[in-house]
Order: sequence, then C-alpha cells, then structure tokens
Amino acid sequence: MTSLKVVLAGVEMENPTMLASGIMGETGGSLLAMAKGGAGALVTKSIGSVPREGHKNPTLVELEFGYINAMGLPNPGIEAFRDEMFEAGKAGVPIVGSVFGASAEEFASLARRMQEYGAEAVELNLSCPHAKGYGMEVGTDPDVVASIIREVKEAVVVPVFAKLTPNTHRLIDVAKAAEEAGADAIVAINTLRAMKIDVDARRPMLSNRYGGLSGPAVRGVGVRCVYELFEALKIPVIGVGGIEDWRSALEYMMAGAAAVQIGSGVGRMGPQVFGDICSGISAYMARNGFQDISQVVGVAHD
Amino acid sequence: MTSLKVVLAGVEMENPTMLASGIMGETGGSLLAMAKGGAGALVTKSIGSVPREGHKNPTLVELEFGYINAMGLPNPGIEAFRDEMFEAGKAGVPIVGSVFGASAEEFASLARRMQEYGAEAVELNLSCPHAKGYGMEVGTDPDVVASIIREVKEAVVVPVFAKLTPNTHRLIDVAKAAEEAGADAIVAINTLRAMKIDVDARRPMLSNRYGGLSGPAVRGVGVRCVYELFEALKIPVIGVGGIEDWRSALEYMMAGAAAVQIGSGVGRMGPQVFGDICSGISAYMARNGFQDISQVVGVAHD
Amino acid sequence: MIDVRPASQAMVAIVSRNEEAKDVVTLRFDWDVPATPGQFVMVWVPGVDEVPMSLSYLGARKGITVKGVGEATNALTAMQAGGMIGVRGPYGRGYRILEGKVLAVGGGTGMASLLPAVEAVPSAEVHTAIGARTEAELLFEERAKNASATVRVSTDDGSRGLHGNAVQLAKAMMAETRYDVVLGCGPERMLYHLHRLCLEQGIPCQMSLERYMRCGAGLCGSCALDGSRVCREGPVFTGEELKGMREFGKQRRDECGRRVRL
Amino acid sequence: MIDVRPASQAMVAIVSRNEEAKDVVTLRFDWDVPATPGQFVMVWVPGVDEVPMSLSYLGARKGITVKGVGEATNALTAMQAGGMIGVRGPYGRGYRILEGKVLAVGGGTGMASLLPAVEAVPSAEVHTAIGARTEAELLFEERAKNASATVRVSTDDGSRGLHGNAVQLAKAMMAETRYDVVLGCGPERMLYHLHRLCLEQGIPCQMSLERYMRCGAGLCGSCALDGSRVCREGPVFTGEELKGMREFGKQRRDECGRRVRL
Ligand SMILES: Cc1cc2nc3c(=O)[nH]c(=O)nc-3n(C[C@H](O)[C@H](O)[C@H](O)COP(=O)(O)OP(=O)(O)OC[C@H]3O[C@@H](n4cnc5c(N)ncnc54)[C@H](O)[C@@H]3O)c2cc1C
Ligand SMILES: Cc1cc2nc3c(=O)[nH]c(=O)nc-3n(C[C@H](O)[C@H](O)[C@H](O)COP(=O)(O)OP(=O)(O)OC[C@H]3O[C@@H](n4cnc5c(N)ncnc54)[C@H](O)[C@@H]3O)c2cc1C
Ligand SMILES: Cc1cc2nc3c(=O)[nH]c(=O)nc-3n(C[C@H](O)[C@H](O)[C@H](O)COP(=O)(O)O)c2cc1C
Ligand SMILES: Cc1cc2nc3c(=O)[nH]c(=O)nc-3n(C[C@H](O)[C@H](O)[C@H](O)COP(=O)(O)O)c2cc1C
Ligand code: FES
Ligand code: FES
Repeated sequence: MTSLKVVLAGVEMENPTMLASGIMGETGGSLLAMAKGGAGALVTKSIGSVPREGHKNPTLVELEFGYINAMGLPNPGIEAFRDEMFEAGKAGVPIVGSVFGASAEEFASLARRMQEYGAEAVELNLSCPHAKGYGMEVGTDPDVVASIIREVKEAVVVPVFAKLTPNTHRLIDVAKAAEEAGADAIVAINTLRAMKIDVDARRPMLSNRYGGLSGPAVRGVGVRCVYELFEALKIPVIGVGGIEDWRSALEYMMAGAAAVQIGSGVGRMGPQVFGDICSGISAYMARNGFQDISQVVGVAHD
Repeated sequence: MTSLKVVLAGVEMENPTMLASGIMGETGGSLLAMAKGGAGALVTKSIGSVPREGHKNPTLVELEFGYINAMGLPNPGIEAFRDEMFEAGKAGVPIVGSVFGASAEEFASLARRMQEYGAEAVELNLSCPHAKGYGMEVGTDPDVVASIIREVKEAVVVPVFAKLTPNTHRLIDVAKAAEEAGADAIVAINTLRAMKIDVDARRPMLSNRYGGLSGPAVRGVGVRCVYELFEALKIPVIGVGGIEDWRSALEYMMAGAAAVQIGSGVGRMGPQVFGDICSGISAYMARNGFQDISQVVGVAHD
Repeated sequence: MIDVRPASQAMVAIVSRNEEAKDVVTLRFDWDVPATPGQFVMVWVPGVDEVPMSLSYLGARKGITVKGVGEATNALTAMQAGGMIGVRGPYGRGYRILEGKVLAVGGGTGMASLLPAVEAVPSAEVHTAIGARTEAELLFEERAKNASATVRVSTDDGSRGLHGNAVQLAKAMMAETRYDVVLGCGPERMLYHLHRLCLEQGIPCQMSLERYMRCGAGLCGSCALDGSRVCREGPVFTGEELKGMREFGKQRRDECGRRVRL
Repeated sequence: MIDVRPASQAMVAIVSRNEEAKDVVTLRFDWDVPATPGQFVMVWVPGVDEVPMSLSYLGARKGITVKGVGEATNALTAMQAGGMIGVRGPYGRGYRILEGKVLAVGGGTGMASLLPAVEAVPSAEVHTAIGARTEAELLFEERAKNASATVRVSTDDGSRGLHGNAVQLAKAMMAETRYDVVLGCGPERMLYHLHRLCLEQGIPCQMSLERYMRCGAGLCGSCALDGSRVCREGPVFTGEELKGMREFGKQRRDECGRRVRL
C-alpha cells in the first residue's frame, strides 16, 4: 500500500494536494466543496483587515493555457470571515488562513485572528502582482519580508507559510531571508505579472489593466522556482502554478515540493481535480515501487 | 492603401516583423530563408568572440503552448560569422547583429565587428537566462547595463538595441538606465527562466536543467513589459514573446511596440509567419481605417 | 481531461436592437460558438463593466435581452446597431434534457434564459407561464406563443391575465395539467416558492439562478451558493440539488463576499 | 493555423532488442502516435544525450535501428528490453506519396528510414538496392525481400552481391528497369552521386539527409542546409529541391555552426 500522508511543517494532511489561495476560498460552503473534491488541506482566499470589493470587472481573461486575473483581493474582511472559517472547519481537513496586509503589524494581527478562528497554519500573501501597495512590492525586498515574518512569528504559534512572487530575480534571497526570520515553509509561485489587450477594443481587457498569469503557462517557471528553492533552503517548499493532473503534481514534488497547491486547475478540471491527482499519484507510486510520498520529494535533484 | 513601413531608430524596414535572435539566425542561408518568409528585418543568432558548442542535448522541450530551450548560445564565433553576414546581406533587408559578451569591452568589440560586416544595427543580448556568466546576471543591474551600452555606443555608429530580461522586478530601472546611456531601442522580452522535469525519467529534461520559456505561454508577460516600457521610455520598444499571428503582433504594437520580433512562431507556424502576419495586419488596418502602421503603436494606452 | 473547454472570447458588432418592453432591449450579434439553452455569457462594455447575461437566442446569430438597472445594463440598452461589445463564454450548465410535458415559468428578464429551452421542446409538449409587474413589462409573449401549446400571463397589477404572480399562475396551470417537469427563471423569491410548489406536488423542476459573478469561469468563488458555483454547476439547478441548499432563496453574497439577506 | 502540431514526448520502455548486424541494433517500443515513412524522432538517453533517429518501424509498436558510433548510439545499442528511453516527435517531412515503379536505394543505417517507405508501396512495384561495406554489415535484407519484387545487394569488398557501391548497383538496376521514382537514404556522398545519376536519367528522386540537430523542431537552425531546415522541410528532399542547394553533398555544419567540408 502506498501512503500519501504528509506532515507539512507540523500540519498533518491526508494527501499533498492543497487548494491554492483565491480560488473558491472565500466562503465556508465553497471551502467545504473543495474538501469534498479531495483536497488534503485548504488555503483560504487572502483576507485583509476590512471588507474590500476588489477591482471592477473584467477581472478575468481566459487563455487556452491559463488565465490572467486581476481580482484585486476582494474579501469580506477578517471580522466577517469568522463565520466562514467556522463552517469550513466542518470539513475535517486543515485550513490554512491566507492574509495580506500593508505592514508587518497588519499581517501579524490578521494572522492572530486566523489562528483564533482555527487555522492550522497561516499563509502570508507577499506576492499579489496586481493590487497596488500590497504584495509584490513587498515580496521583492528581503528585509521587508524578514520583518513581516518575525512580527507574525511572534504573534502566532501555528506554522507560518510565506508565499512569494516569481516576478523578481531575487526569489532566493527573499526566501532565505524568510527562512532565517522563522518562516516554516515557502509557497511558490504566485502569478506572473501580465496583460491582455483586445485588438478590436484596442485596450487592455482587465479593468485593472495589469493582472496575474496562472495555469499551465506558468508551470515551467514554478517548477524552476521550486527546484531552486529546494536547493537553497532547509524548510519545506510548497509548489503551485499550473498543476492540474498527477504528472504536473509529481513534477513539482520531484523538483522538491513537499506539497502542492492547485488554483487554476479547479477552474479547468473541476473540484474533483484533487482526488484525481491523488489517484494518479498512487497509481504511479505503485507502478514504480514507492511506498511513501515523501520518497518522491526532490528526486529530480542529483 | 495601408503602409506597413517602419523606421526604427533610423533603420528602414518594409514592415514591422523581425526575426528574433536565436531562431534560424546562425547561417546566411537560413537568414535568407526568413527574409523570403517576409521578415522586415533579421536579427542574427547571438554571436560571441569565440566558437561555442553550446549545451549538450537535450536542448529543447516542446510544450503545447511554447518551448523551453537551453541552447547555451552555440555560435561559430565572430570571425567565422563574417561569411554568414555576407551571404545574409543579399536578402536586401536590414540585418541586426546580435552579440553577447562577458564584459563591456567584449560587447563593444563584437558590436564593432558586426558593424563592419554590414549590420544596420546591433542588438545586445543582456538577458539569456541559461548561460552562466552571460546574460541575466548582467541584465538585472542598471549600472552594469549602462556601462555596457556606453562602451558600445562609443564603438559603433549604427543604432544599439538593448535586449532585456523579464526575470526581474527591475525591468523599468534597467531600461531607463539603458536609455540614459544612449540605447536607441529596447527589445523585450527574452525567455522566462523555467524547467521541465520528466516524471518517468525523474530528472530535468534539459541537459542544462534550466532553460528559457518562450511562445504563447509568455505572451501576456511580454505584452505587459512592453506596455510598461512604453510608458516609461522615450526610445522605441521592440516587442517579442509569443507572437505568431496578426492578432498577437497587433497586441504588442497597441501596447507600444514600434516593431515586433518572432522566434517560437517560426517553429510553430513556419517561415511564412512573417508574411502572414503582415497580410493580417494590413487587412485589419483597412477594415479599421488606419493608413499607417505607426497609428496603431501604443493605442491601448489612454 | 479538461472539464470544460476554455471559453471563446470576441468583440462582436451589434447587428440588431429590439425594444422588447419598457427598459428591456434585445441585442443580436453574430458569434458562431455552440451553446445550450440556459447558458450565459460575460458581456463586456469596454470602459464600463462586464456582466453576466443569459443567451436569449442561440444559433449562429446569438442574442441577449437586457433590462437596464444600472451602469452596465443601461449602457447596453442604449447601444445601437454597429456598436461593439465583448462576449466570452458560453458558460455554465443550462437546462437538462427535457422529456414529456413541460411547464416553463418566467418572471421578468428570466424569460430570456427560458425561451431557448421552450423552443428546444416540441411545441405541443410545452406550456408557458409569463409573469410581469404590468402589461407594459411583459416579455416575449409572441415568441412564446410560437413555441408553446399554451401561453398564459399574470401581472402583479392585473393589467393583463391573472391578477397575481407567476407562481400563482403556475399553480393554477398545474391544477389543470399534469406536467413532467417545471422550468423556472426569474427573481429568486419567485423561484423559491415555485420550487416549494413543485416539491409539494412531487414534480421535478429546474431553476436558473443568479449570483454576483466575477470570473464566470468557476475559479474565483464569488458566485458561491452553498458549495456550488452558480457559474459552473449552475446557473440551472435541479429541484433535487436545490433541496439541499441552505442559501437558496435566503441569502446571497455582495461584491466583498459578505452574506446579504435576499 | 499552426503549421505542425506540437510533437509528442514520452519515456517509453524497450520491449524488444534485435541485433541486425555488427554494432547495429533495433529497439522496439510502444508509442502510438501517427508517423509517416521517413520521419524521425529525437531519442533521449537520460544523462547521456539526445540524438535524431529515423523510425524504422511505424505503427503502434515503433522501432529505431541504431548503429553504435559514439556515446549516445553506443548507449542505445547496449540497451536491453525493459530499459527506458525518451522519444519526442515524430518530426520532419518524410517520403512524398509514391506512385508507379519505385527503386529504393539504401546504404548502411539508411535502410532504417527507407524500409517503412518500401513497405508502404505495393510489393510488386518496388525494387530495393542495399549497399554495405561487407556482408556482415548488410541490413534488413529479409525484411526488404518480404516487401519488394526484387532485392539486390552490393558490398564494397565484394563479399556479397555486386562488388561496388550502392550507386553502381542502382545504375545497373536502372539500366534494366524504367523506374518512376528513386528513393535514397545513406551517406551523403552516396546520395550526391545517386542524385546526379537520377538527374542524368531524368528520373524523379527523393533523398533523406542528415545534419547536426539540436531542437529537431524547426527552431534553432543548427540543421540548416542552404535555407532549409533538414528537421522540418526535410529530412527527405526531392531531387528538384536538392538541385538548387549549394551545400548538398559538399558541406555541413559542426556543433558551433561552422562550415565543415563533407
Ligand atoms: C447567470 C446570470 C444571467 C443573467 N441574465 C440576465 C439577462 O438575461 N438579462 C438581464 O437583464 N440581466 C441578467 N442578469 C443580471 C445582470 O447581470 C445584472 O442586472 C447586471 O449585472 C447589473 O449590472 P449594472 O452595472 O447594470 O448594475 P449595477 O448597478 O452594477 O448592479 C445592479 C445589481 O445587479 C447585480 N449585479 C451587478 N453586477 C453583477 C455581476 N457581475 N454579476 C451578477 N450580478 C450583478 C447586483 O445584484 C447588483 O446589485 C443575469 C445575471 C446572472 C448571474
Ligand atoms: C534525421 C536523422 C536520422 C538519423 N537516423 C539514424 C538511424 O536511423 N540510425 C542511426 O544509427 N543513426 C541515425 N542518425 C545519425 C545519428 O543521429 C548519429 O549517429 C548520432 O547522433 C551519433 O551520436 P553519438 O553520441 O553516438 O556520437 P557522437 O560521437 O556524438 O557523434 C558522431 C557523429 O554523429 C553525428 N551527430 C552527433 N550528434 C548528432 C545530432 N544531434 N544530430 C545529428 N548528427 C549528430 C555527428 O556527425 C558526429 O560527428 C540520424 C541522423 C539524422 C540527422
Ligand atoms: C482567480 C485567482 C485569484 C487568486 N487570488 C489569490 C489570493 O487571494 N491570494 C494568493 O496568495 N494568491 C491568489 N492567487 C494565486 C494562486 O493562489 C496561485 O498562486 C496562482 O494562480 C498559480 O497557481 P495556479 O496555476 O494553480 O492557478 C489567485 C489566482 C487566481 C487565478
Ligand atoms: C531556440 C531559441 C534560441 C534562442 N536564442 C537566443 C539568442 O541567441 N539570443 C537572444 O537574444 N535570444 C534568444 N532567444 C530568445 C528569443 O529571441 C525570444 O526573445 C524569446 O524566445 C521570446 O520570443 P518568442 O516567444 O517569439 O520565441 C532564443 C529563443 C529560442 C526559442
Ligand atoms: S463567478 Fe463563479 S466562480 Fe467566479
Ligand atoms: S534542429 Fe533545430 S532547426 Fe532543425
């Protein structure tokens, strides 16, 4: 028998597939549905201090090989999110509370609330490429990232995941700074800053003009980041970007991901994508004589 | 009648489509074939001071929506390239000599040779993401880029194009430094650093492990870069990344590209891709009442 | 296997504009992509907004029927032939295959979604109930007549047909005829009562719902109804599916994802 | 429209290994992708190299026939059943549709590319000429016999058949029979002379060539032959196409892209 069980920075998961932040993670009901689809853990939508409408539509461009989105971090605010966490908790799978803020203090206070709500870990969105003042600007500076992590680590006892942007040549520096500051895992990657122009409308399609590219188009970039991070870090890496079947999940795990997150794949394949990936991985492991999923992590390194 | 003529930093082109560097640009014969396909200008393979074998195979991964390559800058060296330039010159379309080097002096001396060989412009490859010591490390530092440009500008009279990497959050800083140092145009983007792992072989597929992602997958990133550069710079921007039909070419031009380069599109669509794009653009212009191609440049900005 | 093929996206020119009733306009455009009754598209008015709209005409020349209620819909109803809009989709799961005797119950612009379903059934088999506030707001009565054995009408103010709402009209019709399935599209309170009526009478039903939509493509979760995505598992749900939903008829989400009472 | 569909890529297990002649081994593997006679694949030996190989068997169970000449090919010929290799492709333009009487001329491992073409033609219509240095290096004689009306052989040392090379053999056969087309695959000097022979005699021909290949996919230009990509417009070229090529039979490029005399 093959085991897919993963203990990720202390968080026990039945399998290594996690729901990525921002996809079906805004309501308790939708989080429950993703658990039903087979996810081993659920990351919530990134939540801020106050309710936020996000950008005006259009907020999504569909491509043949992915999406460009600029949701603009819509969310009900941390206060209202209590009820959603309560409902999502019924799923019986670990919930990771994702938060975004404009200062170390804001990150810390949001993280504390998530812990109160029962989050088994918090994920810091240091990397959203299309919401001004939040995210990418922050996520490219190792010192800023380190100070945020330190502040959050002091505020909570649950593990802290740092989600980083690939839109920089300093990814490794930033990740090392996060590790030194006490981060328990690194999540990579968030979306790539991108734009789609409609030549008939003669303008960018997204109301925010800029958005983030996700889906199969970014898979090669994500795998590369995870591979580099695995070599540079001691803490676990969580891989995300274009995963939508067992092969792409294993590609990330062989690059060094201890677990994987799936975002766009939920849109392209449906919520059963988690279960499908797990069966595919089990079958692969059985065929290839692997007993435990941890055995595949990082095998692509020599 | 619609006109596709472009004068790009002084270089006169019959149309705005150019062959991108590294694709069918290593021999005189193949450059001629691209001219026959309808290209308005031809950028050579990036040439160095001495012959170079490049990386061992595998050097290419094909994806449904692009390629990941790690050729490793194979080239016959600047001395042997004289004959190829001589032959390519018969095409009657402007040739842009692409060069790479490890120092400002090397770039300058290579550029001078290209000018001698009849190049109507030189393109500096400041951005190859997979050849150690060349390229990306250089292309993320504004000061280093500026000093290379200054040195090259002193060495040649033909226009100097700086080709930049998108693998950084400092693209605009680097481009501005290039502009101030005298660059005549910016070329964006080179490939995105990426990796492909084969889960059956359990290892990276490229012999160099890391490679560069190109083709439709990177189009959104390239369009975004060109859009940002157009707002930040006075010198023209040349767009490249995932262009393979008239729509994607116009997308770049509306974002602000004065001309476009096509690389992966030659593999996916064939050498007639240049002519096909031009007819498509002409038809679009006629339908929409544009007389001159310059009228579409940057129209997606408000 | 990819669950649904990526949507099509295009700018299309309006080829005709027809005023159906007060503030309600049908816009037709040529867009030759396959679609089934009950599916919707995201309609982009460049510079204004992008909003979900049911397809009121399928086939190569598609149509939407818009009621002006705010910025985007007013921009759409003001649009003339030759104007350009962006469409992406079609999205969602429409009405399931229909067999036997059908009662279609539409309130307001709900008729837009319903008529392609009515037209997909042999006309001898389908009866249509149209509800509106007043006679002036009645939608698609002629078109429904061409496609149904019987069309009956209700108005809230009694200016035409039954003085009452569409659910009361449906109840009257269900007393006369035994239907095999009831289809509903309109305001959610109406659908809530129609659903209860069908449950009571043990008749299968299908209802098309609305929620706030951002992506339209099953990604963002802003259209969540309990654990379902209205844009993907819906907008048409079966009575069975709706039975288990605690939010149906009671609660929706605003743009921030906060719960709002219906 | 995309010119060619993206290639397939897979790791496949060797299901059988057959020694065809000295240092020449055929490896079969299950890989069910469409391919035409004369196409090739890029074969990856993980940790070693990736090299182009003609498909010597088409159909669902494909095959390559490898002559050990260096690191990659020696690794391949040493491979046993159960071993894994990577394949991507199929690439290139194979033999054009053949009609009438065919003469197939193969030298060395050139037979690998040629036999699927021979087998695609009614056997009554095809004659095959096989050249080798010595009898021990003769390839696919049996297989050719099963698929051709006549098979004749030449060896450089006279140990079997005509004492001479494949072009001399072909010339002899062309003196006896009027062929509608001549196919050739083998060393380029041989093909060069075969091509000249066909031109002299006014017989259409098709030749499969080799150049140094990196991408195999028509991108990098390392396989350039004049203005053509051997991996895309070739590896099979018609006599007409070859007529205009100055480099054919004279010059190739090394790994750096430098001209090298053949
Ligand atoms: C699946 C579906 C099918 C629909 N079909 C039709 C139709 O055929 N004809 C028609 O007239 N209307 C239809 N609607 C409703 C239509 O989308 C809204 O009337 C429109 O979005 C209002 O936008 P506005 O800018 O004009 O008004 P606003 O002033 O912006 O909003 C008015 C109200 O419309 C709703 N709304 C606004 N934006 C959205 C959005 N992005 N998604 C969902 N609701 C929104 C909210 O309840 C809001 O309070 C449909 C909605 C859905 C979800
Ligand atoms: C379209 C095509 C079809 C071929 N079909 C067959 C076949 O069916 N059977 C067979 O045995 N051989 C075939 N070859 C030749 C085969 O690819 C070379 O023998 C092989 O690449 C040698 O690699 P090596 O590492 O063993 O030897 P090395 O010592 O690396 O090289 C020996 C010689 O092989 C050639 N070579 C090396 N690498 C390449 C490369 N990437 N592309 C092209 N040539 C190369 C060079 O001329 C080199 O000098 C084919 C070549 C091409 C281009
Ligand atoms: C619609 C959408 C919304 C997203 N919202 C968030 C978010 O709120 N917080 C966050 O950290 N990442 C967000 N992301 C990024 C994803 O979590 C993920 O990092 C990225 O999409 C790459 O993974 P994928 O290819 O599996 O989608 C969002 C992505 C999409 C497509
Ligand atoms: C096989 C290959 C080789 C390349 N070699 C070079 C090179 O030598 N110099 C360079 O500046 N860019 C090189 N590039 C990058 C391209 O010029 C181009 O910037 C990039 O591929 C994005 O454009 P595309 O999507 O049209 O291919 C190469 C790209 C490919 C695919
Ligand atoms: S609108 Fe339904 S999931 Fe986004
Ligand atoms: S091998 Fe790269 S173009 Fe032919």
